[in-house]
Amino acid sequence: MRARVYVTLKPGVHDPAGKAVQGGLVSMGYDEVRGVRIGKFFEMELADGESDPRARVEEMCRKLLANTVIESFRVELL
Amino acid sequence: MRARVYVTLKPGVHDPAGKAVQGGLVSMGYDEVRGVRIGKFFEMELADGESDPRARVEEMCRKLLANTVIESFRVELL
Amino acid sequence: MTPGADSPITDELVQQHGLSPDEYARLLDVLGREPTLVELGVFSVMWSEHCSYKSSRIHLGRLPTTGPRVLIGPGENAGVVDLGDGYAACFKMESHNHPSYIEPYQGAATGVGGILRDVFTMGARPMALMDSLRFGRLEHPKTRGLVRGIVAGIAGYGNCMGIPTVAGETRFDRSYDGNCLVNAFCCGIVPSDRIFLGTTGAPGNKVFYVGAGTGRDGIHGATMASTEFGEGSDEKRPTVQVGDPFQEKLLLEACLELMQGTAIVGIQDMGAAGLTSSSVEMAGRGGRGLLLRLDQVPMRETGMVPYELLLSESQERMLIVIEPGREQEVFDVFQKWDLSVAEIGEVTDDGVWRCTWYGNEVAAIPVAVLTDSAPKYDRPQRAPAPLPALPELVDPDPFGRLAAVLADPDISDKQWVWRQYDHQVGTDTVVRPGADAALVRIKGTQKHLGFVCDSNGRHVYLDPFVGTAGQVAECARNLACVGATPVGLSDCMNFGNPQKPEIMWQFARSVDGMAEACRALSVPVISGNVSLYNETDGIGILPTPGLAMVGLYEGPTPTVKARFAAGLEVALLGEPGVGWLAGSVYARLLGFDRHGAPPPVSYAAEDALHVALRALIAAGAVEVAHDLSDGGLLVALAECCLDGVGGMFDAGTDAGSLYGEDHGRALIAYRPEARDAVLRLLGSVPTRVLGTTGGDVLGVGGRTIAVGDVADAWGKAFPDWLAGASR
Amino acid sequence: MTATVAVVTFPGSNCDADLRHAVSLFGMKAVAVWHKESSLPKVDAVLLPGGFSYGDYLRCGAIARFSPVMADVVRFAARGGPVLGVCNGFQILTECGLVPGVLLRNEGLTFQCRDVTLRVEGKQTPFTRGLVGQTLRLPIAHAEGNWFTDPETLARVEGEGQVAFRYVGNPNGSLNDIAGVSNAAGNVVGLMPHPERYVEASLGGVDGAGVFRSLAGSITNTEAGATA
Ligand SMILES: Nc1ncnc2c1ncn2[C@@H]1O[C@H](COP(=O)(O)OP(=O)(O)O)[C@@H](O)[C@H]1O
Ligand SMILES: [Mg+2]
Repeated sequence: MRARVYVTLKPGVHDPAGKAVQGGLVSMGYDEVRGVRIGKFFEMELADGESDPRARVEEMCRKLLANTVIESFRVELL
Repeated sequence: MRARVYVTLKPGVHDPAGKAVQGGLVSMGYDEVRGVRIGKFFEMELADGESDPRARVEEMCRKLLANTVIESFRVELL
Repeated sequence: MTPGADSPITDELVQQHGLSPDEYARLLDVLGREPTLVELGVFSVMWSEHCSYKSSRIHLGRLPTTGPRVLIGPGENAGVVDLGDGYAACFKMESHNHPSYIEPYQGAATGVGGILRDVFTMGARPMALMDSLRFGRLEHPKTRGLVRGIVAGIAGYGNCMGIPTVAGETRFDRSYDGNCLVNAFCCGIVPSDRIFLGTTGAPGNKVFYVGAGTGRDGIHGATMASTEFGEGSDEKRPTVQVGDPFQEKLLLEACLELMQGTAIVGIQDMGAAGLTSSSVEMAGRGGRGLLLRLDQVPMRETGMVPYELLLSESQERMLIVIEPGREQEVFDVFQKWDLSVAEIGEVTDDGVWRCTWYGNEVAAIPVAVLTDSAPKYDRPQRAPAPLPALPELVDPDPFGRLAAVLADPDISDKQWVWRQYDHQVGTDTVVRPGADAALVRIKGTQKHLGFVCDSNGRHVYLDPFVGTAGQVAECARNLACVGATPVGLSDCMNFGNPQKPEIMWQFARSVDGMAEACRALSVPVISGNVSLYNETDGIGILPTPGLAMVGLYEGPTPTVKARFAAGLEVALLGEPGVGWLAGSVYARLLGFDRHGAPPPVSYAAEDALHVALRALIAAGAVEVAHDLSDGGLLVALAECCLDGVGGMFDAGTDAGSLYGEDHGRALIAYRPEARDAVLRLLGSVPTRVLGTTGGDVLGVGGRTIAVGDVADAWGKAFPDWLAGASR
Repeated sequence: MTATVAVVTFPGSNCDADLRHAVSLFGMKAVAVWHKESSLPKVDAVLLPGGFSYGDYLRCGAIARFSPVMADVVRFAARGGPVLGVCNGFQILTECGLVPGVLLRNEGLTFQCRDVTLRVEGKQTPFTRGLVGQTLRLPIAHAEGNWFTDPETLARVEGEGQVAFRYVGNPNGSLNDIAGVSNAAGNVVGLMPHPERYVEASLGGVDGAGVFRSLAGSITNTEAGATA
């Protein structure tokens, strides 16, 4: 089975890279870009057999994939 | 309006970070993790008024957000 | 797409594999039968320009490659020179031009990864990196993105590996618009009695594969690097290799750990043309055959076939040959470091390179056919039409042009680049980037190595022989300015299409100029690399022999600097020169960059100057030493003022005196009370006292400029240009 | 008895040898500890070096935090043992929560290798004894040294004297110019600049020496104390 995990910065956390991308887009003429936030996106291939795969993946997120001080996450199972 | 852009490595392109994360998860006891690929994820805030916002965002992807040599992208408008 | 394994060998297939009809005929002749598709792939990379040096080999033989210190010359992964007391320096420079143009970050990063492997393959722990970069015009739309990506790629790889990048160069010319150059250099330290070679030992020895798994990266990269770019070459992009410096750091530590023992017979990195060229080269050096069981190769992707496994350029991999019975030692070390390790074959006695795939033979080629029978060309040469002479330059105010010269992209401050490189990791960097040469100590000894890379395509274009000789002299001069004596040179010959007689002429003349200067200055060429076909749509780059020279300084760490302090007397050493403006930055600024002849070199005068500089520095007699090169005397003086201390100098007023780029000169500054000692050490070296340092203006020939303005002109040009747009 | 200091090597550490070299210059004995060890040897202090553990992939320090030896480092810290994380070591300490905050990408987005000026502040720690109030010049070499935290934690860190080092001239955008922080007890310190790079004059400076002298001094003073 497969899982997708989206990790995004919590509101209020600085995102220097996102700011730079926005500035870059505006200077390239895409004035409509008002804000950019950059997150991470994981595609995971999981072996079957876990009784509660969502719980397992959420645990992985809390422990490793996201730093919950600054990031939040969302899990999608496919 | 808002747009979400997902940028992922093209199939076959080596993903060292994904491999390191997979190794980390397995050594933490999540043996079910067979593979991890890491992508980027942009949340964009766009001013209204463009006649074809999707085309604009796709152009931004080709020019800046994705490195089309090794990455592909997907755009979602919200 | 990988062609099916049993496709018939058509003319089209042959052409796609970069072999000319003549070369294919030769292949049929030496092999004595039609090759399989897998074998055709193998020939295509082994006979490519990149691996076989078919256009350059006959010329490289003219370089001086021996000397009392040379332990290993060209022919191995890197050259090695003896430093005394059981230490040896192992170094090489290599190009990664084409991959970096296609994917700047990964191309440059994997260039660094490749050169590091060449050095630690020999048993050396890398201690310093350098990078020599060439880009197109600032106003070219691709230049900014290439600069950003390439610098980030070098930083990304070198910093992660923990090897300091201590020197380099970054230059610009319109001829590089469609062909940037990325030459990476690495030097490591190896015990002189524990140097490892890429060889096989006796039949029955085991072949191990270690490092990262093999994927489909860079298939046909070696062939790609040997063909001209043109319309549509962006389509070749998916062959890009992706580097993993983390894996390479583990590979480095694991290899050095295994090298502590005695299990290894031979070791060879997999660079361009991966498993094929590494195994063939080892077999060739060992004079043996080799059997590879391709199904045993660790794979990163599913469904890979022999053709792909043999041609993949996946990074961070090595081949190791050990004696039978030592297998467990290899497994133990590489498993400790979480790296792939597999026994994939053995050394044989029949001189044939064989590959099997689940028991079936898929390739069987005599090793000599792949190596010695590779084509070698003495390509036609023709001197190009003579260049126009440099006209009389009309300039009412040469001094007033200083700010513009300092802001020239070749001269201006490149901190933006080298601040992104960790240049201190390892805690041995004594002289950092920004000086004439870097100086790195060897812990626990009084030995220090000096590093410099220099090339001047402007001069080489005007006259490849004289221009290249001048570069050799300049490298040695730079080393002398940090007190070091040259011990060896590595070179990267970046040229255009060798099938054009004018390009071949440039190449041959450049080799001869290098050879003459290296003989005259006693600098052996111990390693190097050739990169041809640096052309886009028929427009070639300036001929660019990238030179990297290494020097040795023994003694207490020298204190000499490249910037003035107040109260010092400043002298110009060397023949005053004639004010040679042809080929200079100044002439280019006035629009005459392809005119005239480059400045000549006097080896005797150079040598006397270098000897004197080294003596002055070893004696601690001078506070400052700085060589004269791009921009001439006025620029050298201005650069010495960048710490905020100026001075009043008598250095002429005409353009030739101020900006001439004559060779054989350097500036020194010393405390006035040291004058007698300095003059004694200088002996017969021509010396002219120019003035005294102090104050916050630079004055020359009655004209002045605030040192703050000097610093602004020099310091702001490059970052301002980079900030000019986001990509 | 010679003070013994563990320097942990993670896969990808690259300043471990530099730290051991610096430690040995100040009369202490440095022992290399492999990250896969399940426990620390008997030592008086633990140093986590700079580098790129696990390639700094995902987030700096995120994977190294789960190395087997780290559980014992956490126990050592809980017993009051002195622990210092430099650069990547600091990032690892934040990931395992031994010191507050996180280290984001530099404001300028690029790796920066250069000298910075720092003020030593806050409570006395084993690494800043006698240094508080001084100004030091030390090198940085990082791409992710932009310290950040939420407002409550920031208020606590500032209020309790947990800011150990503050930049004079912020090189990376870090909140309140913070370059290094300690835990509440003061025995665990993380900082981005590299004191081990400036302990010999020929390499450009000696302002890092104070950190190692402080450690040597505090170990002698607490012999058989908290570090049991
Ligand atoms: N211009 C040159 N000058 C001296 N030696 C050279 C030159 N070009 C190549 N060599 C030598 O030829 C050998 C093959 O080089 P190369 O193919 O670049 O090595 P690798 O297989 O590691 O990429 C090396 O030993 C190299 O030092
Ligand atoms: Mg090699």
